[in-house]
Amino acid sequence: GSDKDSGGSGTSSGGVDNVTVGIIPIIDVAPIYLGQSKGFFKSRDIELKLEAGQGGAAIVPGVVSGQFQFGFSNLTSLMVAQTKNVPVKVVAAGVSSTGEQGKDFGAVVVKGGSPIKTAKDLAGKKISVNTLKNIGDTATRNSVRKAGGDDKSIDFVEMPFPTMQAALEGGQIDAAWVVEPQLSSIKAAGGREVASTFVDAAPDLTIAAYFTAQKLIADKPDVVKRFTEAMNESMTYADAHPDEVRQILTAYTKIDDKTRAAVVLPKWPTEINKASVQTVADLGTQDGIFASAPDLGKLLP
Amino acid sequence: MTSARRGGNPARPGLAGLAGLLLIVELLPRLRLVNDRFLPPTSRIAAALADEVSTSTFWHSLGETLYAWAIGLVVAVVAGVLAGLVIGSVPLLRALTASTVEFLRPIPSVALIPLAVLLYGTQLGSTLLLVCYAAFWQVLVQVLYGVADVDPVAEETARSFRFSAWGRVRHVLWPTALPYVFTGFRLAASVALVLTVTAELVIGAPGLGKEIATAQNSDAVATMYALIVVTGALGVVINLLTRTGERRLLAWHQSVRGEVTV
Amino acid sequence: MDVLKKIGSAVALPVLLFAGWFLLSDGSASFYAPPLRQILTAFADTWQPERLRADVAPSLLRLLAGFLVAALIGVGLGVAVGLNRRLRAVLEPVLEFFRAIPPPVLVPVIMLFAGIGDGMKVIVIVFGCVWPILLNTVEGVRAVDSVVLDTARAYGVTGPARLTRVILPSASPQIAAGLRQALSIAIILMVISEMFASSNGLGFAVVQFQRSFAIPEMWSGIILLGLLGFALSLVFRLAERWALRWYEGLRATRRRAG
Amino acid sequence: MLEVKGLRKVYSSGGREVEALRDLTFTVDNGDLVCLVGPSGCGKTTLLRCVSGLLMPTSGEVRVGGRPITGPPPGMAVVFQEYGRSLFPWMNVRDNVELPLKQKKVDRSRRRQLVDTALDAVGLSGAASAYPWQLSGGMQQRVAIARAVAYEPETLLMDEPFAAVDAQTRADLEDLVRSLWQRLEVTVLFVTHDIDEAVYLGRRVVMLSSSPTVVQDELVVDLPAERDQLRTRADPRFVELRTRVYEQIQLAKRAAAG
Amino acid sequence: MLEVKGLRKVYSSGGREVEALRDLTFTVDNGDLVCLVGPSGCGKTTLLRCVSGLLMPTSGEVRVGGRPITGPPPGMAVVFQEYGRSLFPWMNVRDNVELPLKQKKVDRSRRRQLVDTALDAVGLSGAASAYPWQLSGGMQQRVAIARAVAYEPETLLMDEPFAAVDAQTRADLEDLVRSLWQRLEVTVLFVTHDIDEAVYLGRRVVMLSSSPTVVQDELVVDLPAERDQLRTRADPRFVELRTRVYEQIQLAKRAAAG
Ligand SMILES: Nc1ncnc2c1ncn2[C@@H]1O[C@H](COP(=O)(O)OP(=O)(O)OP(=O)(O)O)[C@@H](O)[C@H]1O
Ligand SMILES: Nc1ncnc2c1ncn2[C@@H]1O[C@H](COP(=O)(O)OP(=O)(O)OP(=O)(O)O)[C@@H](O)[C@H]1O
Ligand SMILES: [Mg+2]
Ligand SMILES: [Mg+2]
Repeated sequence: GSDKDSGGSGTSSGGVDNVTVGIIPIIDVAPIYLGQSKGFFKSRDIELKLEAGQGGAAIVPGVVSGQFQFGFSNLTSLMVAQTKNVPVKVVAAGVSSTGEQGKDFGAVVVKGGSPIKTAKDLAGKKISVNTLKNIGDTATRNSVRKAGGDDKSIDFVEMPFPTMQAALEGGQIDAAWVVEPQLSSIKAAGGREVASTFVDAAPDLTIAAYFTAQKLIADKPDVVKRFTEAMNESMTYADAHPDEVRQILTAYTKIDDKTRAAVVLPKWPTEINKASVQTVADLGTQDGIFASAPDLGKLLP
Repeated sequence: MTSARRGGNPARPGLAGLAGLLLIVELLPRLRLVNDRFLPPTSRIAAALADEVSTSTFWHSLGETLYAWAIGLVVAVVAGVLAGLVIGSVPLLRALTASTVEFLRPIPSVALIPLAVLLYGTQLGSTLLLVCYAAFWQVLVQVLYGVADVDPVAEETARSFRFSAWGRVRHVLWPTALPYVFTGFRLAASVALVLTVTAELVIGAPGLGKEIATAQNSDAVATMYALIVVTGALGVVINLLTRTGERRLLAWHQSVRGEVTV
Repeated sequence: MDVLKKIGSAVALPVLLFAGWFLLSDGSASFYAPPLRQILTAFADTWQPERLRADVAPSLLRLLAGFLVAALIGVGLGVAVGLNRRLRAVLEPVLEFFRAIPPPVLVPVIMLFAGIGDGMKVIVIVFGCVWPILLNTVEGVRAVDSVVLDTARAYGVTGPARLTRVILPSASPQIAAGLRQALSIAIILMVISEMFASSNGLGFAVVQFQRSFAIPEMWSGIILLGLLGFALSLVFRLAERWALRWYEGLRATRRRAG
Repeated sequence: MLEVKGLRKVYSSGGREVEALRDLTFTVDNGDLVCLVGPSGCGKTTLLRCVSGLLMPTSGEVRVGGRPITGPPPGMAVVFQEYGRSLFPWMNVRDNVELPLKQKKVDRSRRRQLVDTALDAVGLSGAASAYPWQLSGGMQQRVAIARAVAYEPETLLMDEPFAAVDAQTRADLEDLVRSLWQRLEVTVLFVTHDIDEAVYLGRRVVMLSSSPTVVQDELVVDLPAERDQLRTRADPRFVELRTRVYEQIQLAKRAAAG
Repeated sequence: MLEVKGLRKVYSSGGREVEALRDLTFTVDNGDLVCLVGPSGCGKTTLLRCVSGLLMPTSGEVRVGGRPITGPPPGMAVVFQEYGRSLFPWMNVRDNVELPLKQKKVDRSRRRQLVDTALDAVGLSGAASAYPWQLSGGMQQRVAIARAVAYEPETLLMDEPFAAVDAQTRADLEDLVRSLWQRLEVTVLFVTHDIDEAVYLGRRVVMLSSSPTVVQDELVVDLPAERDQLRTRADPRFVELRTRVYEQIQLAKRAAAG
């Protein structure tokens, strides 16, 4: 049937709420798929529908306009939205870094033979990020600064994660800020990690979150509450069952078996580490990503 | 010069061309001219393709893509042809709309994505909006040029015999514009396909594009190429059908008859 | 007088549409569809000369480069394919194959061969906008009047002269149709190409506005794209008028009636 | 009645101004058959196009039945000088002839009969299913004539309609036009460059001067209504009249040269 | 020498087979002037196109200087029956006439002189800068003639070249062709449907039967080489010859009908 109507702000039908969630089909959202298959949502009378988009571009407008009830997005983008008074609010944590140097799911990598050894050497180099003026460049700047390098001289270029490996090997960029599964695959091809940027930024950095429109919180606080609970249960379960996470990836990605077994999985704590978010907010404000300092009180639950 | 129907099956040289392409793609990575992780050889793409076609997801996605494509194309072509004939045959309308058309046309459909999502979410509607928007202009512009190409003597003949407005459109304007309409159709058909896949890719509406996006995100290079090949193959098939229609309907036209006689 | 009338009819509809938009959107509370008043303010604030130089100039250069290369390839290949039946039979499926591939998915492949600089963007533009030129050239060349061709052959107008004096002029109205279509596609692809591996450009700016939720600015960018397209098509129209004055005259003489 | 009053036509296109007609005045009564002769380029086609309402004169006017015409009047058929281009290449011969009848809402069986008779009269029954571009020049011209004849017009305008046919066919067609004229009481305006033809065919001959064009002379052909290719042309009065026309045209030419 | 041997041409297009020429054999000596007459649709244009190497015969062959032709031989000029379509609408009159000379690598000053002379000879000096579509039918035809004349060909093929011009101009052009022929010793093959013209102009007249076409008769015009529009046409021998041609054509027609 037409989900456009039935999905309309969670209309009940027989006591069950239809909920559409806009997500990006990457490893980070494994818990919601897992939770869906485990029935964590159904048991809370939520009929979950997942819509996969290629990036944030479609998700935030979708949530604001009510096409999606919830969305998954990187917190930095949400903070940008907050500074522009986009009426969104976080309802659950999304994904966090592992907090282990060298064993995180995102990092800056270089080619095997590269003269770049440490984060300090990245100064003045060309580094790729998936989105300019976002978590990638601000976290990388932070790592370089911490290592004593000049972050102002870095030349960031934007390209999709999947093309970074080729660009790196072709010498078009000096270093790449990547996440899994590309991170594993670059390392497997001889690439070397020079900075665990999330770990450098803050311990247990919360990177992404699930969010909704403020209107939905006002209209259907109950649905939101149930969704948050289900989400939290899913993430707890995912954190505890990495093998099932690796298995569920086959359902919505095309990552091959070898990589699937090798990738570093992120952490899925249910708590948002507000301090870490504040750190990113400060870094971002310093680097000019936010026009004004984000008001986390308005954004976070 | 001599008879055109020499080589038996007319599709054969075309197949040779495609075979050449496949061979090049097989050889480039094999000869280490490009890294096979970025461009896998034909055989590996073929294997990935075989894997894909054995899944129901693939067929489902293909169906979704074709469905969105067909609807979007039909809407765009019908609207484009009608608008083109009307605007093209009424000089006043033409003068009034010219600037607006030129203003709206280069607005990239990708820039309309937020609008589309706002209106339709990630459903078919979003894809259709983008597809129709992009394909419509292709047809419209071709029809406008086609209508302008009417032979003045033919036009006068119709006027002198007092053809009704409809008669003039039906019997003079339309046949003259038809070759242009065909070009417009062929352009629109592939633009619609491109936009369908792109919309699915970017917005995440179900279909081949979404599969490509997933493959890309997953570093499944061979699968990605396999899916790209499917889109390309769709283009070839669509063109083949259009060409057949063209040969039927334009048998009288210089471009077609020139190849049969002489 | 005539000029005034022309200008009048050119601006009438746009003015009407903009007025309608202005009135309807005034007081709009939707975050993504702000009032036009706000968009226009954003337009004035955003597109200062400095910004124009930084973002619009590089975009324009890529656009022109891409368009010109596409025109050369499209017309060159189109003439060859249009004139040679066998070549057409061999190449057509391959060309149709590539035509159906969305440029965004090809960008990674193009990056492999062309890097991430302006070259890549120009190639993306070329790849997308060569098709209308190619197709129209092929059809235009195929449709050259047989008597014209016979005349050329009989008088020994062969080789390059046949091309430049007979085939191309005769097909030029249709080639112009293709070029015009390609122009707007080129603008679209300029935006798409700047979505990848870019750090400046009009497309980049629009995408950046969108990502940073600067919605009025984003709309102002879209309007600027429209204006740019309009200005370019105006230039194109003038060039076309001049180059095809014979054709315009041929058509116009008989239109004076009634 | 068809009145041409002070007709003037100046073409201006591409910076070139040509005064095709300076000042023409003459009338054609209902049911009259007037032949127009004049040197090449003197404006015969222009005049015909003004009379048919296809071209707006620069000044002066054309009246039919007392009312000035603004567009092609009903019940008029035109055979164009560019016969080849006036046939629709996308229709076969039969459809070309039949289409105006369809537009006139003639019913099917009558249509079929009219088309068959007309094609037969011009000797093309065998080519009904051929396309115009499969025909010889003369055959194409005869299709255009058949189309006008089948239409059963009240006013028939013909612009050098027999230019492309052989002598024998031409004679047959001349007789066809005369019999049509007598049978249906059509008003005929017939442009020709063949003086003999003008005198043989017409009830009146209007001679145009060369450019700038005025009516040089008019002449009533006082030959018996029943004409015959061999006898009429041998008639001394015929020879006398044709000599007179010839002289007038010579005079016109010399005036232009001098 | 130009030899036509057992020439046969069958058109087959769109399911329609027409045997335009059945079996033609005749020769034209170098420097000869041969007129071809025959009923409309009998295949004169087809024959001319085969002779010019523009059309491949179904069987039989055409030899020039002993060698079978496979394409248009050098030094040949053709005036097409579809004069209007054979002019390039994107070039003005002067350029249309000049282009073949450029192809022949005639140097600039000589070119200018040839073009001026030719345009003058056809009475179009004043229209050199006009485009073909700004000209009357007869003027267009004269441009096509001027183009052939300026080319100074060794072989001149003309397909009803005077169909659209008035009697006086026609007479002038006939004399132009004859003087050209005498001055340059061109080989001329001249298609006409005007019997008088064929006899006045030709040194030989070849008569074709109607479809299926063979050579019906041949005739040597034994009139003095110096011809004059008034005196020659009044010559009893002229009248005798034209009657003979007329009879043959009547015969051909009747054979076809019977
Ligand atoms: N479309 C046009 N633009 C400019 N000039 C034109 C146009 N049509 C005709 N003329 C000019 O007008 C004059 C008269 O042309 P018209 O065609 O009426 O002559 P005509 O008497 O029919 O000649 P012909 O017997 O050769 O057909 C010519 O000098 C011609 O060059
Ligand atoms: N392209 C073609 N396709 C099919 N049939 C054709 C084609 N061209 C000519 N014919 C046929 O061939 C025959 C001879 O045509 P052609 O043009 O040679 O005659 P013609 O002698 O030049 O006549 P005219 O004096 O009327 O110009 C005609 O019956 C015509 O229908
Ligand atoms: Mg005329
Ligand atoms: Mg002919």
